[in-house]
Amino acid sequence: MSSEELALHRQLGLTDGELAQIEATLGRGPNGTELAMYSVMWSEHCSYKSSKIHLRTLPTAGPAVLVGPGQDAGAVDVGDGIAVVFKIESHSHPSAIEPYQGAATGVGGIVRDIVSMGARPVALLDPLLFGPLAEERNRWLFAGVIAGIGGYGNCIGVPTVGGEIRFADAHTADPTVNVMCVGIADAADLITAQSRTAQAGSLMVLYGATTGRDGIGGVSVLASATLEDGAEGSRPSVQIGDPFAEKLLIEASLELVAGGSLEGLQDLGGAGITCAVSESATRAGMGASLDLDAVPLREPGMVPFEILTSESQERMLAIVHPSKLDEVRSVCGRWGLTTAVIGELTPGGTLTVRSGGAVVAEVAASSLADEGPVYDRPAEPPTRSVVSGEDPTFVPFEKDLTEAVLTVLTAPNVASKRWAFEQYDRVVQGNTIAGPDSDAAIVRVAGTLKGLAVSTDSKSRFGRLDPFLGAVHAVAESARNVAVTGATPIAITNCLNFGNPERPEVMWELTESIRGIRDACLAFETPVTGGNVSLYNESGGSAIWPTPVIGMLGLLEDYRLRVPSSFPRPGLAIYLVGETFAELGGSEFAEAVLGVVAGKPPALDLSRERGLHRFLIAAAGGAVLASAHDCGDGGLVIALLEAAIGGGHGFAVALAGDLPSHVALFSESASRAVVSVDPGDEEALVRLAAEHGVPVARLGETGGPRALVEGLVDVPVDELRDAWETAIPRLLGET
Amino acid sequence: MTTFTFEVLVTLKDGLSDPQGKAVESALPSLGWTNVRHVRVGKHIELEVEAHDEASALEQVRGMAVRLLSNPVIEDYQVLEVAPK
Amino acid sequence: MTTFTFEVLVTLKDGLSDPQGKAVESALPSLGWTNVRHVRVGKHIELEVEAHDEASALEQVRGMAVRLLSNPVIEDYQVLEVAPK
Amino acid sequence: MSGAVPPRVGVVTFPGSLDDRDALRAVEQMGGEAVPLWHADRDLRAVDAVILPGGFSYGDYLRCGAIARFAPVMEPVVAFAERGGPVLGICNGFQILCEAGLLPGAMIRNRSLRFVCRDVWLRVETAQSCLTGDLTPGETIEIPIKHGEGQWIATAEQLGDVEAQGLVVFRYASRTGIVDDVSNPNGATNNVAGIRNPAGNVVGLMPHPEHAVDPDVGPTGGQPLFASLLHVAMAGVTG
Ligand SMILES: Nc1ncnc2c1ncn2[C@@H]1O[C@H](COP(=O)(O)OP(=O)(O)O)[C@@H](O)[C@H]1O
Ligand SMILES: [Mg+2]
Repeated sequence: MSSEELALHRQLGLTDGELAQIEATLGRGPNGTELAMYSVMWSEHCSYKSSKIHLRTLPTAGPAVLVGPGQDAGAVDVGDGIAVVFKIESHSHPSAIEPYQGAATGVGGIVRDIVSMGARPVALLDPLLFGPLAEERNRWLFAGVIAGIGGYGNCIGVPTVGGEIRFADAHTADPTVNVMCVGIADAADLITAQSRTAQAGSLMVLYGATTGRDGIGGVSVLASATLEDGAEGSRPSVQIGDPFAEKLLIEASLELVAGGSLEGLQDLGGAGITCAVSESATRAGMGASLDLDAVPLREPGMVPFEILTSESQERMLAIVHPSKLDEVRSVCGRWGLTTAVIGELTPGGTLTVRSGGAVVAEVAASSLADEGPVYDRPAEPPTRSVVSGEDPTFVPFEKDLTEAVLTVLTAPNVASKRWAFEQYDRVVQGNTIAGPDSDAAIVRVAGTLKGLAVSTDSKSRFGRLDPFLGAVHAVAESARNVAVTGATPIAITNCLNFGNPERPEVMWELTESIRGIRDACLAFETPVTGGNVSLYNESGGSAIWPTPVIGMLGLLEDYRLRVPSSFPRPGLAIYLVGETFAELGGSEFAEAVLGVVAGKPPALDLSRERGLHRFLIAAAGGAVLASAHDCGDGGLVIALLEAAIGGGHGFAVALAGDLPSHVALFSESASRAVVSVDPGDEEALVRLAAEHGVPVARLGETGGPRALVEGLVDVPVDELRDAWETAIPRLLGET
Repeated sequence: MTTFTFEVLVTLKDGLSDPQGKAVESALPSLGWTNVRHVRVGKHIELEVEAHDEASALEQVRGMAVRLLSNPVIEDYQVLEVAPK
Repeated sequence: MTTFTFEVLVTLKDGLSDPQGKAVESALPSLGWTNVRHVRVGKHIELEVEAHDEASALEQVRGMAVRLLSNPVIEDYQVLEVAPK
Repeated sequence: MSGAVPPRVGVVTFPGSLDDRDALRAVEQMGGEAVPLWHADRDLRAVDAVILPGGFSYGDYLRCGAIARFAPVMEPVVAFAERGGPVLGICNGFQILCEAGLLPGAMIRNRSLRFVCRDVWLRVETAQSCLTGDLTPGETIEIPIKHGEGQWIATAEQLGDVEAQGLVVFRYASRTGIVDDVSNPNGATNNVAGIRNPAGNVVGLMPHPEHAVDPDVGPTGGQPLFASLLHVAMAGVTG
């Protein structure tokens, strides 16, 4: 090993220790092509080397779980032979460079993960965090990401039914762009490592788009070693999404799955062919022989490492028994897709790569896919006190409450996101029972009465102050959002968005967050079926807020019993379910009105929270509730206003208790919901609440044109709606 | 002040896939043209600038091309002056 | 057979409103350019044709422009040959 | 449609069609027999009406509908339309009909330059079309739109013809039928949301009536439109 090669592995992002591990595995030094393969497969992104040992602590088992973490996407059984496949993924880094294409290709990637399990994608949700819209670059990122998600999702015919948009300074340099996809499959058709029996001699068929030089990213340093200078510019790091090609890919893949033509199916995402081939072989317990000359290329002169690591979009790899090859070709041909047999599975575990007749790489497939480095990185709480400054809960507030209400209502985190979600097709496929304005989106399972309730939530402002509690709140809120519709939370996926794990403080945030997810998921019996980890979201030593994003899946056995989040008519009794405490730490009020992110986030008692969910589900099942809306950012008053604006009905309520007025209105105490019931159902509501040990308090009634909180707030609902809906367009300079 | 007319051509950088070009290329054979290759679709922007002189006008249009009309991460641009009619 | 390279410019007919052109025009002042008028956004299509001679190549490209690359109801086109490099 | 054999309504799937299944389902829900048609076939399978559905045929990369209009299936569709057969183009299907020259005008990017998905109100302008035979001019219906390039435009001359001949079938309007700029979601000339050919058997519209027949998932303004179409289809192709 010469010193130049040593330099090369470091340039490729591999440590000296990792190089030694590669050498030990191979029993020799790697050549450049092999080094490239290890570098992409052992990257943080593909190997989860910093998070793996911590992810193992998450609860993953449950009676409904069909597929847990470790495959392209998790799957749960929702009864009647129906499997729901779902996963969330981040595309933050590409979106920061080119927001439209970055977000668009993010949608494409997660959709292929769902398809590769044999499921039809039926819903997309996109949780997003940006820096404040006052800055031009943030507006550009925001508009570009939204347009990109819509541009791709709309064109492939998968409705975007939900998500989340939040703003924080810490996300200015590094916006967080996550996309969740939900799919439905016949449980019998699910493509899992166990379900298909690939064998030696089975063919690897690459189909879809051609392979170009895009997305080679960090590995492109190899180019200077292998190509003449100046070739660098020909390696774009940004990819252009082709949603039309993706749509064809979806249809062709699902036709192949339904026809039983496949032994395995794998999307091509991070690490391209290297990842797809090594994982396919490893899952089948085999090796593979791969012929790069057979890969259809988009550009001339591509060298082996480029073909192996290209992240060109809209490609899939099928494992096909030779007897089924014609069938595969004909289905793909019908959808206008090219197919190429690029190799076959072989006995033993070796992956042999040929180019121009010569062997260019020869490694153990599993050493790429499964045996990457695993780190237990040091984690230390920060020395600074995160709970800086005075807790806003105890700061006296003397100013005008109506003004404060309007400030919080029009704060970008709370304001209507209509400007964004109107750019998404939420109706295609014809199963969207509730879309983006609902606490949880509801998509019915075609041909049944089942409804899938899905919500994505992050609580990074809480997480900033206490990462453990922030994660617990994120899981609780996502479960609550599902439960207010009447659905039972059944499982989660999650995306862990953090800074540089080599900094002990970030590592501490990560481990605390995972601990929070674990505790909450255990308490709610919602196992983790998969997820994604996005690290190094930081610039100049300043990281994004710890942002675990939870994607919760819930089930309604009869979607006709779903509960809307807005007041549907006048004359209903309004109740607060749960209790309000003096908890303004990390609240929207503190940030929007007082201008501080400080204090202690609200406490969260997991068994109380669970009790609330159970109560909501029982009340919905008994058709007791006319509406139910969770109390989240902005507290009780915002929950009331949103329910009024959405339904177009005012209300008159009075707040009892001895909390200071602003605390009563804005406290973000957990485990609460605002519900409305027909007067005839009040008794049933109170009885059910008692049965579940959940406190309820009657606040008042719906009706009239005004939002009236006795002695505190009195504003016409139309005025509130206008302020709420125009807030984001105004920040974008559009009204 | 004089009015100058410019055309700005914005094209995808080489090496990036061009779904639009691909769509055109694969539609042509069914119309009888099997002899067409390397179709690339870009933008053509025409505009008029008021400026003291040509050099300043050109410089300004270049500025617009970089900042607004193209996305330098994925696109190249070319500025052409159109002879006054 | 020889390969000829052409550019086809497709522009909206005069008098039709051009939302993209308007968007560019209204974005420019906030970037400091208040001196730009009549922005029109069209398409620029580059392609290579194999043909026996230039005249036949040109005729074919005109055919593509009329039938596929432009919509004659609302658009005009122009075909330009690119000098071989 | 009680008793009688239901009319056969074909829905064409182009590469990139998205609302084809939804249109098929709407036909069934409204009592017709849904017949899937494939872009590469030259066979209309003896249908009594044809729907070109919404979506992004061929990605809509060049111009919406520009490539789909050359699909093999379009030959019999055009012949069917010329014989007086009812043909409905929804969204992308509308764009295809314009590109094919079966309907006047063209669609360009929305004036906001953004895709827009929302429920809108339409004022019915004429009952002289295969889609509005059961409705009364002046009536309003609620239907979702979802498109990025739905701004209908035409040259001054075409526009004059369209208005003089009463070819506008729907205009974007308020709930009470007022046609104004606030109700116009995309900048369409004269708030045009849908038009017909002079005979009335060919209709195109940007809104999606197939997403407005099931009250569980949206408004129901599409119901009378499908009912009208099925009545015309039932009467059989004249000629
Ligand atoms: N935060 C997480 N929680 C649970 N499982 C995770 C998490 N992050 C990643 N995983 C699991 O690790 C595996 C590899 O993830 P990934 O590399 O993103 O898959 P793919 O390449 O198919 O997109 C997946 O099965 C995924 O579900
Ligand atoms: Mg995968």
